[in-house]
Amino acid sequence: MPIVKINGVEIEVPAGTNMIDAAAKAGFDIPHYCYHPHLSIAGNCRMCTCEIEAGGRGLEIACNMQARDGLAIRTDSPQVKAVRRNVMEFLLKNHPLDCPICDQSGECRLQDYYMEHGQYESRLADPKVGKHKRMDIGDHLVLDAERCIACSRCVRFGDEVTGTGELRLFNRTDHTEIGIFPGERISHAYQGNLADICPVGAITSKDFRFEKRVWYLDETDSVCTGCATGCNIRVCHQQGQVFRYMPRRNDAVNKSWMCDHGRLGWQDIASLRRVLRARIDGKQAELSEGIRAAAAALRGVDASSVAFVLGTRATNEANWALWKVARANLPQAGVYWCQGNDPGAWSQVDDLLMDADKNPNRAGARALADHDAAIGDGTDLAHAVREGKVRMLVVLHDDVLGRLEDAAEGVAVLHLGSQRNTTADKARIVLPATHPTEQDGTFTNRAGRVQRIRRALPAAGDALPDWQLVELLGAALGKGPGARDAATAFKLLAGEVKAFAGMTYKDLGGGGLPLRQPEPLPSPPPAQPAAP
Amino acid sequence: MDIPWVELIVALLKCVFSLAFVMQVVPILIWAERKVSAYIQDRTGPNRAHIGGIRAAGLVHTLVDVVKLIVKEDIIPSHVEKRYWFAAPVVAMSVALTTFTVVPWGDALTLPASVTALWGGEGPLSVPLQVAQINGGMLFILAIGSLGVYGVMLAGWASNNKFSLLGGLRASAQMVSYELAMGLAVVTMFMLYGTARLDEIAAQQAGPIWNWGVFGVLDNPGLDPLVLVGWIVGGLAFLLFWTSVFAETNRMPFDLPEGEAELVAGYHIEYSSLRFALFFMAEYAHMVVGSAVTATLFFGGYNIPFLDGQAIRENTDIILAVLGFGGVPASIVFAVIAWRRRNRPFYKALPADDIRHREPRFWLAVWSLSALAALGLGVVGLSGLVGGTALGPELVAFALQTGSLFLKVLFGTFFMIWIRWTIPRFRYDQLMDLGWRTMLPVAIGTVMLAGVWVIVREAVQAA
Amino acid sequence: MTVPALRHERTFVERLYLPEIVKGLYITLRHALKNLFEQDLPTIEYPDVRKPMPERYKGAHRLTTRPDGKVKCVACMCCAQVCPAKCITIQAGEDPNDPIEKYPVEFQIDMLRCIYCGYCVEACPKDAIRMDTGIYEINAFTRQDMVHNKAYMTDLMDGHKPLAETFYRQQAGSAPKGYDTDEQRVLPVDGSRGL
Amino acid sequence: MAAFPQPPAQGHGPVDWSDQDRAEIAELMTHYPTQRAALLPILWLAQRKWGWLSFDVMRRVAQTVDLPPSEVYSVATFYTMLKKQPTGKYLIQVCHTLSCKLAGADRIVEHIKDRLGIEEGQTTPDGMFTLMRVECLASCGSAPMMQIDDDFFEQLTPESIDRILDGLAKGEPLPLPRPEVDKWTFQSLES
Repeated sequence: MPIVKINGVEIEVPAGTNMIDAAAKAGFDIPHYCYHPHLSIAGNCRMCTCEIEAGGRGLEIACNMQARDGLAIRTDSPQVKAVRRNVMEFLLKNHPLDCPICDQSGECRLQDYYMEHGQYESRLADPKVGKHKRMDIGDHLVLDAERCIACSRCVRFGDEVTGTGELRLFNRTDHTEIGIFPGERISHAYQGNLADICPVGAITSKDFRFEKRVWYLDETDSVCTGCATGCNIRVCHQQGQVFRYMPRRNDAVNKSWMCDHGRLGWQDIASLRRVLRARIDGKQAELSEGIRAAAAALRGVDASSVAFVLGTRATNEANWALWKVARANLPQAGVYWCQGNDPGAWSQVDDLLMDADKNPNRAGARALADHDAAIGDGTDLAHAVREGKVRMLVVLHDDVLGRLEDAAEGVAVLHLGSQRNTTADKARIVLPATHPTEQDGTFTNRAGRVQRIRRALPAAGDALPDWQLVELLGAALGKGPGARDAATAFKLLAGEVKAFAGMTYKDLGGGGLPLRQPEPLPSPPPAQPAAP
Repeated sequence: MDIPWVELIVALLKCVFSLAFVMQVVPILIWAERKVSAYIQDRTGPNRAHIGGIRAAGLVHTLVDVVKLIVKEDIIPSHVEKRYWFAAPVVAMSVALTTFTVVPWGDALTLPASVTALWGGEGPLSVPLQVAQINGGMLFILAIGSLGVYGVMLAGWASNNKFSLLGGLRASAQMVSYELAMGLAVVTMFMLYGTARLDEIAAQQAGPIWNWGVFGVLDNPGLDPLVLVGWIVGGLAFLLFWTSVFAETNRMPFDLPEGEAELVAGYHIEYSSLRFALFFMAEYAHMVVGSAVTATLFFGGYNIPFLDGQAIRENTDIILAVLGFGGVPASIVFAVIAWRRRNRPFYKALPADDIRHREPRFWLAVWSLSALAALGLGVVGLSGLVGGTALGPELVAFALQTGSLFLKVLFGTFFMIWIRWTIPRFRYDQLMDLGWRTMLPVAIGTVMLAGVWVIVREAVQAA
Repeated sequence: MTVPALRHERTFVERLYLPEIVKGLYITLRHALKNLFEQDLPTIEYPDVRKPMPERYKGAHRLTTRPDGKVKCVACMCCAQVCPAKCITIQAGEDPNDPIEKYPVEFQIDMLRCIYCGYCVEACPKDAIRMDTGIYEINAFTRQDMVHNKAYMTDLMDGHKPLAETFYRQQAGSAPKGYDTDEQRVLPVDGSRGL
Repeated sequence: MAAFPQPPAQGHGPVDWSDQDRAEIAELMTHYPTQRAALLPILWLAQRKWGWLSFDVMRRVAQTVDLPPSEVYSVATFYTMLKKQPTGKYLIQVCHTLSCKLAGADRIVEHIKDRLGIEEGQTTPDGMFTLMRVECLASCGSAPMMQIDDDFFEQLTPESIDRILDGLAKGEPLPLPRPEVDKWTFQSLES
């Protein structure tokens, strides 16, 4: 691997590494607008200009420079700074000063770099060139062409990621203007990314428009639960309220993108379909009463007629805990995992990110089933129910009844979940669980990658994290799995189940780890062509 | 005086008069306290409340205060010792009022036969202007005055509150301590006057100003060194007595029983509404009585200097004329001042329809009427109509002498107020130190000096 | 470091105490008599007479408006951000008919929390909030009423002149310096919430 | 929220190539390695066929070369010779860059404006002439000059302009471009 020298610091990087990335690895931040790690190099903003000390000469843009042996650059020389100042002056020449109403302010590269490298005195004598403002260009996007600095990131995104190519730069020179062909609209399912990659406030999101200044937002790393892909996200929230999801870079999963469906997933958190209180026979009850009633109900029936159903929407910790509870307290009871798909309103599928399987943890539940051969799958459960062997179902975050329909008539159901569905509505006892943004845990995505979710919000209502609810149920039955917190639960799980062997939350870090015995799931249904 | 019911009615009238004398001064004092303190501190003092636009320099506030104190909620805390707690303000107030009974406010009023004949009396009737003519009048004051400590103690103890208890303790210790010096100062004056009857003491001070007790009650002025000794004796006795009066009335700088800084409000912290008002008034009543006694002992009582009762009765008409014609220009000056005040920036700042614009006109009218009244008085004096009658000179003498005492009382109370806003509060140990280690020895010395001086004076006079 | 307290050694006359009392009495009496006869007190008889406020006095906040009557504020939250008392709450909204697309749907200042530091005025990029009303009588019977809202703070502005100025001119004939006083306006002075 | 400006009402409506055009396009495509590269000549072809490039035309071109219409629009707006608005029968483009400016381009423009009674960028009411002031047309040696449609008219004087425009107004064909002065000797060719 070549060794490059950045500001005198030597660092070894893979051949062909972009120098902006190499510098970042060495701890130097090279300002840039048009460069994006997951888009092609355009090299038109000139902001990343660096001085070459060895292995070349003069000033060159870092984004188009590849690491090679003997290359030495300097990112902080007076010349470089002068270039940056001049570049900023040109970029800002026609940029409107509407930061007070611009949603980007606070996370705007223009603002950041201006404060760092800007020339603070305006030399502008002529009026600024006016362009189109506030254009409705898509279902989720607003375009303000005046704010554009023509970095062409969005153009490249349209060309290279979605392949739709709606956005272009029109006209010439200082009249260059970003836009779409008149009469067209952006309609693909990845619009939010355009707002994300826009380094300035030219493209902003309608859903987040004017909702909050970004500097008020706290950010918690998590994983999207919209489908089995498990895109890495940042939950942006303030005072217990989520304002947006943002994709988080994970080259192994979602690069820097996420779909609009997942992006708007936060709207479910406060929706009316949440389960907030325990219910016993349709009556609201205290959570502790609910747990006692659940334990009493489980003890009151023949253990062999009880079926525990691991959830594909529950965390690995909770599934493991439920399995442990079943095995420890009711050894004769059956344990199943359901492959049922609960697509919900959004059934769109493509070969980019959106998976046909809308459950975030199917692979995790399956990993448990692989560990314990006694865990039956959905077909086994359906058989058992139809044969009348099952008198009581314990369901974790799953809509079993919605799939079994009439077959489960007369089966008492104990439902642990966060959202109301057919099962929750028909269940005898419902215990409230938290939304994924309200708890710690792990999900395993379709490729078998174990990724962490983190608690961003306080639990709504009486809800408890999945694993804790199961833990309390186990304690009420006599023996719980014995986890103090999600981290302990995961540690115990990792110590027991081979697929997770040796993993800890610390190891998972931000990017997650693949299961130890990677067994890719059968590929999803044939992908539909990308939206035109 | 041989008709019992006449005697009864006269006694009753005198009681009412003495009560009224004290009680009517109290609101004035409350007002004066506020106004004087304000002026001393470069403030304006009360000036907001008004009746029909007339604010009367804040006097209306006192009235409003009375109404407020009467209609306020009377809070009786659950933890108080109710019997004594109820009794305390009554004790405080009644003690203050009782002591005034022995203070004379004029020499005897002689009702002529023509008047007594109305109810079938025989001959002229001499009415001493004093509720109770007690032989040991001054001793009565000392006796009753020391009962005042019960009011404070009862309030402090019965309130069941550490602050009030401390206040009551302080009050009792302080009163007991200062009573010693006060008693000795009074003893000095007894030796000078040779009597404890206050009416006699007052009568002895008639005539020229140097007959006043503060000058050692001396009839023959001159450059006799003995006179100077008399001044020293009288002056020292006055200082001791006056300081003790401050302590007895719990006034600054001896108001440690209240001590806002450390005791919140001291012994009356738990009282509200009318009960608090009783304590409040008792303090001012004490001031009035203290001033009246001081005036009687040291400043000629009801006597007008150089104008004893006999002289007033003989020159009634002249006095009336001088008063009347002297009052006319004074009233006119006040009227002019009142009228000029309408140009003050304050009135300019008021909206045109503010009723307070009436004020200058009101005072102009008042002072104009006062000038007319004074003119009338002067004319009456000139006409000689009053002096010629039997009752006229008696009433004029009564009015002038009572007014004289009233003025002396007012000055005394003003002085107390003045002191209050000048001198800071003592520390408690300083208070005790002053009482026991300074005032008591000085008082004993004064008594001894007075004894020597009385003997020497008699010897000199005999020679 | 210890500094010994300077103690004044009392002279004999001072230790007699009485002469010092007389001195004190003289001083207080001098004040009392001077004030009684001259009536030239520094006290301002407040509700009737008002002191003209300095031009830069930080009074109640007002929201300035554009010529078309809309508030200048664009809900950028700079004031809310800089406010050390965190008393400003703004809810932003979009005005589809205005080229300045963002505006405050509601703008509230909790005057009970406000410490009148004026940072909001300094921070405002649009000159939308000012504290130049000179109004210092900020009071109400309920906590809710102490929260000034957008409508209230906009009404404090009349034309381009703070109401306070006319108020003071009418009250005391003394408008704060710097305001032009040509125009006569009649305002109700009934102690209502208006001022 | 203001919508993106819709296509102007003025346009061509649905348009399509004739068979001859298709053949020409097919032939053009063979000149280039990618369809995208053939965009410029096809746009040129379209402008010749329909007079100017309306959004309808551009959409048709986009379909032809299989590109997003936005890219066609992007290219069309880059080149000033591609007309995005309808013009009169004759498009008069007067150069006003340095040489022409020094040689009196302003006077030329003023003269044309007076004569035709239009401002720059406008079309005469009879639809005959559109006047534009443009940047350098690369004929500095024969300044001042103008271009009518694709032809240069150089070393202009008000008289020569009058002559040219009179002829055009009468319906005569566009005269051959003919310099008034010999390019090398600077002598009048009239004489």
